[in-house]
Formats: sequence, C-alpha cells, structure tokens
Amino acid sequence: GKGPSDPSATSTGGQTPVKLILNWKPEPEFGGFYEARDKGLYKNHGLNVTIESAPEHVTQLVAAGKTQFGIMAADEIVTARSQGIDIVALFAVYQTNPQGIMTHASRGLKEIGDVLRNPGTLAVQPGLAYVNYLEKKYAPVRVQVVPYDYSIVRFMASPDFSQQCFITAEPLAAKKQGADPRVFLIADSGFNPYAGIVVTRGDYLKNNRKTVENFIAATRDGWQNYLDDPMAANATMGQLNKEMDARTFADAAEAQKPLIETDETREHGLGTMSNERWQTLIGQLQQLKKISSPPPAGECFVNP
Amino acid sequence: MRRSWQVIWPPLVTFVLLHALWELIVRRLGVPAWKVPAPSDIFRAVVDRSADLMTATAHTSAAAVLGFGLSALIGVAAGTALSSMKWIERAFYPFTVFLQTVPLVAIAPLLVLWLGYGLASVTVSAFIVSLFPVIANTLAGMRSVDPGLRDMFRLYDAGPLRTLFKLKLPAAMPNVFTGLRIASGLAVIGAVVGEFVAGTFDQQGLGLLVQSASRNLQTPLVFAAVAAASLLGLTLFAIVNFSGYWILRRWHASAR
Amino acid sequence: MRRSWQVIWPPLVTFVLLHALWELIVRRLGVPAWKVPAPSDIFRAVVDRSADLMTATAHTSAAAVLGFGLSALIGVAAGTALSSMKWIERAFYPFTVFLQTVPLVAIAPLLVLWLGYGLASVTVSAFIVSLFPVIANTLAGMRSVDPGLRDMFRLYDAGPLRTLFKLKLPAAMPNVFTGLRIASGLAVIGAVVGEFVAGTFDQQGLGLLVQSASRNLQTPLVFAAVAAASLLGLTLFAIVNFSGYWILRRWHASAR
Amino acid sequence: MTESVQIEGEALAVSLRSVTRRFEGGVLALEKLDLTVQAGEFLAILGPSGCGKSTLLRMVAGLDRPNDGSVRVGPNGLPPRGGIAYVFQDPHLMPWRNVIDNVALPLELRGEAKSKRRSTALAAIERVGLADASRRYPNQLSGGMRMRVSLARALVTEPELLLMDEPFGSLDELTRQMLDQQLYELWRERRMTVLFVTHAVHEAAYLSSRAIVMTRRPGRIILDHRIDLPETRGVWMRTEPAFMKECRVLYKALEWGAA
Amino acid sequence: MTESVQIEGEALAVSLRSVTRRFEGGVLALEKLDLTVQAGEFLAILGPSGCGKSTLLRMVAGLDRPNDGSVRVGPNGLPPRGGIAYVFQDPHLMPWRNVIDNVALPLELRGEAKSKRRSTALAAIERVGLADASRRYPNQLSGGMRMRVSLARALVTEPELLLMDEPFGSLDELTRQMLDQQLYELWRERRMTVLFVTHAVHEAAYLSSRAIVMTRRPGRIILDHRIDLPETRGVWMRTEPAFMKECRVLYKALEWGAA
Ligand SMILES: Nc1ncnc2c1ncn2[C@@H]1O[C@H](COP(=O)(O)OP(=O)(O)OP(=O)(O)O)[C@@H](O)[C@H]1O
Ligand SMILES: Nc1ncnc2c1ncn2[C@@H]1O[C@H](COP(=O)(O)OP(=O)(O)OP(=O)(O)O)[C@@H](O)[C@H]1O
Ligand SMILES: [Mg+2]
Ligand SMILES: [Mg+2]
Repeated sequence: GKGPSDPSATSTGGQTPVKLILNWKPEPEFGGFYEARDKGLYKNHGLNVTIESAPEHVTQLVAAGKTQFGIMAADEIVTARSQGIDIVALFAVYQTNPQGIMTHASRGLKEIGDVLRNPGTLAVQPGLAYVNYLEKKYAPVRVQVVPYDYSIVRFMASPDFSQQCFITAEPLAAKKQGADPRVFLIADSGFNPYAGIVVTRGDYLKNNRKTVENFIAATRDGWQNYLDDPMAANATMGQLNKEMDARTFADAAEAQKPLIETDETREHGLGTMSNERWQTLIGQLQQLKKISSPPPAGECFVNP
Repeated sequence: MRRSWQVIWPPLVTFVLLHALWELIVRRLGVPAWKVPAPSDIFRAVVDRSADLMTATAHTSAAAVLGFGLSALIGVAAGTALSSMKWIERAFYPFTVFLQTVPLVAIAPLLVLWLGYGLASVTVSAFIVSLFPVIANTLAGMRSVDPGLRDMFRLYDAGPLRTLFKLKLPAAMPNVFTGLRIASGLAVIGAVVGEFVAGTFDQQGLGLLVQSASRNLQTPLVFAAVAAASLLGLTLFAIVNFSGYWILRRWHASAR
Repeated sequence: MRRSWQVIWPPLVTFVLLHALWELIVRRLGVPAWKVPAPSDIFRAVVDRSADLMTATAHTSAAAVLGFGLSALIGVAAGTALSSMKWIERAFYPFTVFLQTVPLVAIAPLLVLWLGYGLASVTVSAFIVSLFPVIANTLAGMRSVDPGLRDMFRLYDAGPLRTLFKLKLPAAMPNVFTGLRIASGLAVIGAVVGEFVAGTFDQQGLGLLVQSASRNLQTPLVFAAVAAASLLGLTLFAIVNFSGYWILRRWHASAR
Repeated sequence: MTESVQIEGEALAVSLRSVTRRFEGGVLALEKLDLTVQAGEFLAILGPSGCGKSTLLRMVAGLDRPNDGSVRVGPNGLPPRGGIAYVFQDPHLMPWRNVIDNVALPLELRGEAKSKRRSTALAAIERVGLADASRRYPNQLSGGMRMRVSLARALVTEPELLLMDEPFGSLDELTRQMLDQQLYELWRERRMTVLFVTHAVHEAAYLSSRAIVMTRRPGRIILDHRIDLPETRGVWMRTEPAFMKECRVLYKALEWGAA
Repeated sequence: MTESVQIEGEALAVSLRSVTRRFEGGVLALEKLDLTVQAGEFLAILGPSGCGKSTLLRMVAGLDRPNDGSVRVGPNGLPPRGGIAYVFQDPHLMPWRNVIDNVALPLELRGEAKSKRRSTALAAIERVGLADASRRYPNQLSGGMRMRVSLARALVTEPELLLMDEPFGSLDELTRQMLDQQLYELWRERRMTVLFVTHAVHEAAYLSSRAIVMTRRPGRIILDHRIDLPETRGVWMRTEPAFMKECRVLYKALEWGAA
C-alpha cells in the first residue's frame, strides 16, 4: 500500500475528498451512506465523499490504497488480516447478519438444518464461510449444493430449490412474482458475523484518525436518518437502480431495520462492534480451517 | 443496392419466422414471462427501458469496439511475429493459448488493481478474450503463402518488412478476416463478462444490466439486454464481413 | 523423437525463463502473495492441494473434452451446411454469431432447467463457447477450394456427398484445424465459466475452485487452478496441433 | 454407389450455335461462334494466346455458359454422366493425394472397386512414364510430371468426349512424341470425339482429322480444314511432303488470323 | 528506400562444382554435376521431363541448396542484390494485384518511384503484347497471358543473370517467335548471362550461344555444345542447313540421353 502521505486524502479547499466503494448496486443495504451524502452530513464534517458501486474486489482495492473506504463482511476482514492484509473494521451496519437461506414455505421446513439434511438443491456462492459452517454443523448433508448465479429463475421454477439470499433482496423479488419464500437467517444457526462493514486500511486510520472519525460520525447520523425516514435516499438510489421498484425499496428498508437497530446499538450507537463477537468469529473460522493464523480480535476493528 | 438487399432479406425472413414460432409456442404452453418471455414481452421491456438499454449498449459497445480494435492490431502483429521464425513460433505460440484459457474471473482482481473499474478494465477483458483467434488465423494465413511467391521475394532480396507488407499480409487477408469474424463476437462477450467482474454500476453496461435484471427476476429485460449484446456482435460481424468482401472480392475464391 | 524434442524445448526454455524472471521481480519488489504470488508460492499451493486440484482438473477436463468434441463435429457439419448454398449461408450465418455473443450467464439458467446441474450443462457451455470458430473456419476453408478442382468434380458429376468428402473437406482441412486450435482453448474457458452457473460442488471443477479460492484470498491457489486450466487448454491445443501437422504435413505449405 | 450410365463406345457429337461469351468487365472472348464436331472426330484447335480456346472447351464441358447462343453435346444436348474427360491447361491436382490416388479419382467418383481402381490407375501412370513416381505427392513432382499425371487422370475413364487444353505443352519433344503416338492409337481404337487445343502446328497436323484456326479475340474461326493424311501415322511421316503441306496451310492461317 | 547495389551492365558468371541434389524421400535429381557458364553467355538447357532442369535453376538462383558440391554466381560467389531475374515454370502471379502491379513488383521492391515504375512496367507489358489487359487481375487472364505477365515481370529489372524455365511453352508459335526474337535482341544489346530451359530444340538452336542436353534423372550433362551460327539471327534462318544441322545434333543427344 501507499505511505501515510496519501495524496487523495489531503484536503482541498477545506473539504477532504474520500471515496467509498460499495460491494453492490445502490440498494437499501447502503441507504445510510446515500442519506449522509445527500443531506450534506459528510460535508458538515469536512468531507467530500464519492460513492462508487462495484460488483467485486473491494478487498483488493482497499488493501492497495485505491480507495479510503469500502464495504466488506466480517469474515472477509478476518481472512484478509490472517493473510497479512492490514484492513480494519470501523462501522458495522448489520448487527445481525442479513444473509439467509431462502426456501419454499410449502415444503414445511422448520429450520436451516432441514434444508441441508433433506434432498433438494441449494444454491450458494463458492467459498462462503457460512456455507462451510452449515455443512459442518448439519452433517450429513443430503442437499445438492450448486453455485448461485444472482438469478432466482431456478428458485421459481422448482419447488425443492433453496438458495442463499440477502434478506432485503431475493425474497422480496420472489414474493413479487407470486412465490411464497420462507427465509432462515444464518445468524439463527449460531454463525453471525457483522456485515455491511465500513473498512479502511490500518495505516490510513493511523495517519488520518480525524478524517476517519468524521466519516464514521457522519455515516452514523446518515443511518439514523435513514432508519427514521428512508423515502428520500430510496428515491435517489431508485434512480441508480431501476431494476428494483419503489415498493421493493420501501419493503426492503423496513425488513432490514431489526438487523441494524438492536439493544446493543441503542446502548452504544449504530455500527458498534464488540471484541467478544470478533473473537467468536475468529474461533469459528479457525475451526472451519478458513484461516491458518488467527489474527488478534482487537486488531480487527475499532469503534471510532 | 440490389445486392445488399439480397444479403439482408434471407436472415430477416429467418428472424421473423423464428420469432413468430417462439411467440406461438410460449403463448400456447402458457410459459410465464419470468421463465421464458415471449418476443412481445421482450419488446415491451425494450420500449419501457429504452433509455437504460441504450446507455448500457453504448457502454458495452465502447469497450467491445476498443477491445476488438486492439485485438485486430495486436493479433495481426503477434501472428506476424510468430510466423517470422520457426523458433519464435515454437517458443511463444503455446503461451498465447494461455491467454485464451485463463478465466477472466481469475485475472480480474489484477485488472482492477491496475486499471480501476470501468472502461479500461472492460476493454482489456474484451481484448484478451478476442485476441487468440486473430493470432491463430493470421499465423495460419502467413504460413500458407504460395511458396513460389515466397521464392520470388527471396530472389529480389525483398527484406522482411517489404515481404510482410507486400506478400504475407495480403496473402493472409482471407484468413485474417476469418479471425476477425470470430473476434467480433468474442469481443462483445468479453466486454459483457468483463463487466461482471470489473465493471461499475455507475457506468452500467449490458453485462451488469443482465445481472441486476436477472436478480430481480425481470427476465424480459434480461432477454432484451442479451438481444442488444447480440445485435452489437452482429453489427461488428457485419462490418468485418463487408470489409472482407470488399477487399477480397476481386481475387479470392471465397468472396465469389 | 528428435523432432518432438525440437518442438518441446523452445517453449520449455521460455517457460523456465519467464518464471525465473517473475519470481525475481516479485521477490525484489516484495509484492504480497495475495496480490501476485511468486511461482514458488503457487508451487506450494499445488503441492498442498494436489488432490483437490487433480479431481477438479478431471471434472473440468471431461466437460471441456466432450464440449470440444461436440464443437468439432457439429461445427464442421454446420460450416459444411452453410457452405453448401449461398442462400443458406445468408439466412443462417448471422445467427451463428448470436451463439457467440449471448452471455452464458443469460442462458445458463435455461440450460440448468433442461439438463440439470453438472456435466451435461457444463459440457453444453463448453460446446456453445467453442462452436463458432469451427463453423467460421470450416466455412472459409470450403469456400476457398481451388476452382479448377471444383470444376473437375462437376465434370465427373461427383454429387454433393462425394464432393464434400473427397474435395471440400480435405481442401478445408488447414482452415478446419485453425478453427479447432481456437476451439480447444475456448472449450476450456467454456467449461470453466459453465461451472460458475451450472456446476455442482460435489463434483467441483476448476471454475468453482477458482471462485472459492478467490473469495478466500487464496491467490496462490487461484493461480494454481488457472495454471491447471491453461495446461488443459495447452494439452488440447497440442493434440490438435500435432494431428494437424500429421495430417497436413505431406502437402500443405503451412505444415512445412 | 451409383454406377455410371455411360453408353459404352458411343462417341459424342458437339455443336455450338452462334455462341457469344462476354466476361464481366466487358471482355468479349467469343462472338457468334458456330462449330459442329461429328461424333468420333479428332478436332485440333489452334489460335493465338488469349483468343478464347480454353473458354470454348469450358463451355463444351458445361463448366461455363455462353451469354448467347447454344452448346449441345451428344444426342440429348447434354452429355451422359461421366462421359467427358478434360485435361485442363493447368494440372489441377489434389495436393493431399499422391499420384495413384489423383489418377484414380475419376474411377473413385464413379464408384469402382478399390483393386480395379488401382490397377487401372497404375496402367495409365505407366503409360505416361511415371511408374516410379506413383507414390509421390504433387509438390514432389516436376512441372512436366504434374501435367502427365493430369493426362493419366483424364484417360483412366475411357471417355466418349475428350477435351484437351495444351496437354503436352510442358513436355520435352521425345516424351511428347511418345504421348502423341499413344493418344493417336487410342483414338484409332476407341473413336471417341476429341477436342485438342495445341500451339504446335505439326502436332495438330499429325494427330487430327480436322483442324480449326481461330483469330485474335474475339475468337472467330478463320480456317476449318480437313487434314488429308493417311490414317496410319508415325514419326516417319513428319518429313513427308504431304504432312509439310498441311503444316504450312495451318501456319499460314495462324499468321493471317494474328494479323 | 535502399537502392539496389547492382553493378550496371556487369554480366555474371555461374559455376557449379560437383553438385548433388537428393530430395527427401530419396529422389536423386542431380548427381555430381559440373557446369561453368561464362559471363554473358546464352545457355540453353534441354532434357527429358523430370531430369532436374528446374532444380538446377533453383540452385543457381539460391532458392535451393545442393546436398553436396558448390554453386557460385558472380565474382564473389554470391549474386549482387536484385541482379537476378527468374521466370518460373508456373507464372506465380499475385492474385490480388492486377497486371501492371504484378509486373511493377520488382521495381517496387527495389524502391523505385511510382511514376517510373508505372512507365517501365507498361513498356514491358506492351512488349509481351498485353497492353489492353494491363488492368485485369490474374484470374481474368488466359494461361498464355499469365505466362507473359510473368515474363514481363522478369524483364523490367534489366537483370545481369536471367533464369528462364520454359517461358514460352504455353504460347502459340507466332507469339513465341516474336518473343524469341525480342529476347535475342535484348541479349545482344545487354549481354547478360542467360540460362534458358526449353523443350523446343529449334528454339534452343535459334537463341543460344551454347546448349547443354541432360539425361534422365539423375541429370548428367550428355552434350555440351557451342552453337555455331552467325550472331545476326532471324526467322529466315530457320530453314538454313546450318541451323537444321544444329537442331539435329541437339535432337540426337536428347534421344540418346532419354534411352
Ligand atoms: N474470368 C474472366 N474474366 C474476364 N476475362 C476473362 C476471364 N477468363 C478469360 N478471360 C479473357 O477471355 C479471353 C480468352 O481467354 P481464354 O482462356 O479462353 O484464352 P485461350 O485461347 O485459352 O488462351 P491461351 O492460349 O493463352 O490459354 C482472354 O482475353 C482472357 O483474358
Ligand atoms: N520437393 C521435392 N521432393 C521430392 N522430389 C522432388 C522435389 N522437387 C523435385 N523433385 C524431383 O526431382 C526431379 C527433378 O525435378 P525438376 O523439377 O528439376 O525436373 P525438370 O527437369 O524441371 O522437369 P520438367 O521438364 O518436367 O519441368 C523430379 O524427378 C522430381 O520428381
Ligand atoms: Mg487457354
Ligand atoms: Mg521443370
């Protein structure tokens, strides 16, 4: 990575330009960031924030110093740190992991374990930590595991098909087309890493502590506003993502609320993270052999 | 005029017939639009989302055309270099196969690190995917030059550059055009796939449009975007085909 | 013996030199392994995960080889059919371009609906991706048959089948082999990409291995899997190349 | 598969009526040409380079069509399948086949059995003096050898109409005389119709029963001449006054047509 | 760009010492052949088809190498750049160029200016009688016309060593005589060295200052004969007894070598 004199972080005209790279299209899962940008919260904190949305490779870009901030999941951060990549978590949008397994309600399954232990098909992305966790926990697995391709056509087409989902996305799309999806959160099975985490590089944090604190403060306010009233930000994002209609935006914003706002956040503020949960995750990943050298939990995150 | 009409109507008739058949089957069997949309559903999606389809097509076109252009230039140059000496061919030809077999997904992180998201990375994807056919066909063309003409150039001590421009390149033209025909389609697919891994939603091309429409079960839009990609491929193909016909018509058996 | 050694050592030397250079650069600049692994890192990944790599390669090979075989058969047949009449070519050639430009991601869901997950669908992906170069080159070859020989066959009233097998196919061989060379690499990439959408994890091929390694930042393993895919492509390519050389060596300028 | 329906031993008459051939680009190769060749005639065709001789032969073979006028071959106007053989001006061999297989091609296309094909082809190859090159490929042959392969290929089928476009032009005098003699004897025996393009006046006089001489493009027939020589011919004849006279007649017409 | 370094008007001597050429597959084309051609000599080469004449010419041109023995051209053993011209046995034209551009090729490769090229090429095309076909493409020409294009291409450069492999074999007698005459006059004027393969004995006698006759493969020289005729030659000479005698000598040697 680059040294402390990161030129893109030096201030110009009082406003520090910084970039945030999202890991998917504008959707309610990023509502707070757009809220903070559009309502001028970043500006009030002396920041000029550019938001980009890309489908892949946020880890590499943050690590290589191509962006100041990015969005990642907790297990990705642990994996990166175990490889010696100095990435630090700053703010976890989702206290409860929004990933789930979606299946057809008509099958009458009671929990995630039923999905894995019964015949059928389960579509997931290759290499996901939680899939390994589930496979281990609910062995012997009888479901056929296949790759997920961002489409729900196959889910719609076959009654014994299940797939990974983001609670705010695929189930809503399926419901809109008349299916009756049943969603099991991964978190309920005991694997619950933080998700939607704002990250930065360790050396950037060290040298630009103030900028980082400002960014997180503004982000926290943005998310609070968005939880109170998502309409404005949803409209902005709807312009950028026409494949999702306004109704779905509203539904999704509503659906994710309980995953973002918990007792924990009411006490310590939105986005807060605890050493204990990082510790748990690291232990779990180690057991799954996803990492060889466990990083100390305390280095993985800060609550600025 | 009369000629180009003769070239256009047969595929047009085929096109119309195929689509009528498709519409009929889908309507008869009552297949839902999210599974296999009827042409009319797709047409509606095209009308509804014409602006987005157009900008997406523009983004993908830019990358595909640039990538194709790079392939044409570098492919012909590389094919020429490989054909110049037996040992160069032996030492390097196998490695050009590598370019073809490397999954874009695997090199995308590197592309993104070097070139960032967007046009540059996507162009390079289109280039990588469409390069090899040009190399292979150029090489094949250069190696089947009439040995008698080759002797004549040796006799007049023509030097490698003149032999290249006045003998090998013209003689290889029919093959080069076959390579370019293949590359035209591959450049489009390279751009589309390149977007999956190195595109950005801020300049959404057809690849990402397909992905996000597919995630939201807007299958007619998926088909519309795929149709746009194909049309783009066909346009590139037609341009290559007509230039090939134009250049070769006077002398090559294949153009008659 | 002596000959095949002559063919093998130049790429081998290139290979060793390139890798030594690569190792040196990576070590000197201290590039981290997650970004660009050194050959030694990749080698370690190969050793550590040799069993997984081997079964993955076996699965991908099966699909790639079958898909390539289908492309060869159907591509030559389709090229022949297109070359048989001007109007057939005009009506259908443009549509074969469609096959090339349609993103697999878009049709893969359909493939899976029809053929299920696993070998069949992945094979069809490999087939679709590698088909067009064979068609285009076969067609080009058939259309450049020596007009004098064509006349002779007409004179002896040879009939379309005999003309095909005794004149057009043999004459098109050099082009067909160029098409097959291109198809060999594309079949591998088609199998790898096909696995992204239609593979299964119990029969995990190189495609899924690449994806999961990439998600877990195991870049050396990604490179190892890519190397395996390339090796597979190279093997297919070498087989095509040698059979081409063997068949054409007696008479075609390009084989000399 | 399909056996040839050729009527054994039935020579074919050829007739051209007012034939005009104009190529794209406006080159007028032949204009209003009339020519009738009796069945069993040996017709020599002479004329300056580029006057339309090859074009004429191609039209008789049905490989090219007149822009105007009609070409009829045989009693039905169309030649029986497999009844024509053609020695093109260039050898046009298949580079991927060796000499035997090139020569055997017409038999193969007729569906004859492999062993029969081989022996017939070998006999023809021997007759043109290439027995020791029968396994070589075209790119391993000299120019004259290639032409002789093409000749052997034309003769294996025992055609009823034989079209020959300067078949001996690239051969040395001795080989040429030997092949002239062989061709003449074959014709005497089988009495097929032969159209024979040549530039050698003495060859025309020696072989043919009738000779025509064409003018510069557009080719018209300036001389249509019955060769008045005994049917038994041989090398000895070349110095006979009657032969010399025929040569002079043809030569004069050529000079006249070229002017 | 790079102007040719040809030494104007300096004919080249050729010498072959014990040259053997054996092709892959074991065909022995030439064996221990010795031949010296003086600078400015016009050497005719005769011999049966397949005896190694083309092989000999290719080696003199440096397009093929002997398996054994040495070939030297000019004072240094290597010919000056651009100093040789070769009329191959087949025309070998570039199908994508029309007649003018095919003929102008050697000038182009030498880097001459475009207008100069055009006029020189047109003059050469006119000399071979193809003025009205100068814009046509090779596939629009007759066989004899193609050969004449190839001839014109060889003569545009005013070479010091001219290799000709049956250049006139596919031409009618009159065109041939005209070109024979032109070639002879060109040689008398410029005195370049000429190696001329032909099958026509009278052509050899008419043109050359010396003729060799080769035997069947492996080609050996069976006759090396100075042609004893006056330097001023013309069509009239063809009936002179001295000319007839030379022809007979060559013919006898041919017969002897073919036996
Ligand atoms: N495809 C073509 N397009 C245009 N002109 C052509 C074509 N084929 C032949 N010609 C022209 O038609 C004329 C007659 O050609 P043809 O080949 O019949 O001559 P030929 O009498 O056989 O001559 P040669 O003795 O040189 O073989 C020539 O002037 C030639 O240039
Ligand atoms: N590439 C080759 N491989 C094998 N044999 C060859 C090759 N080229 C020529 N030959 C053989 O060498 C011999 C001499 O060939 P060459 O072409 O020199 O004959 P030529 O005297 O020019 O005959 P022609 O008068 O028929 O042109 C022939 O027997 C020929 O078959
Ligand atoms: Mg002709
Ligand atoms: Mg020769």
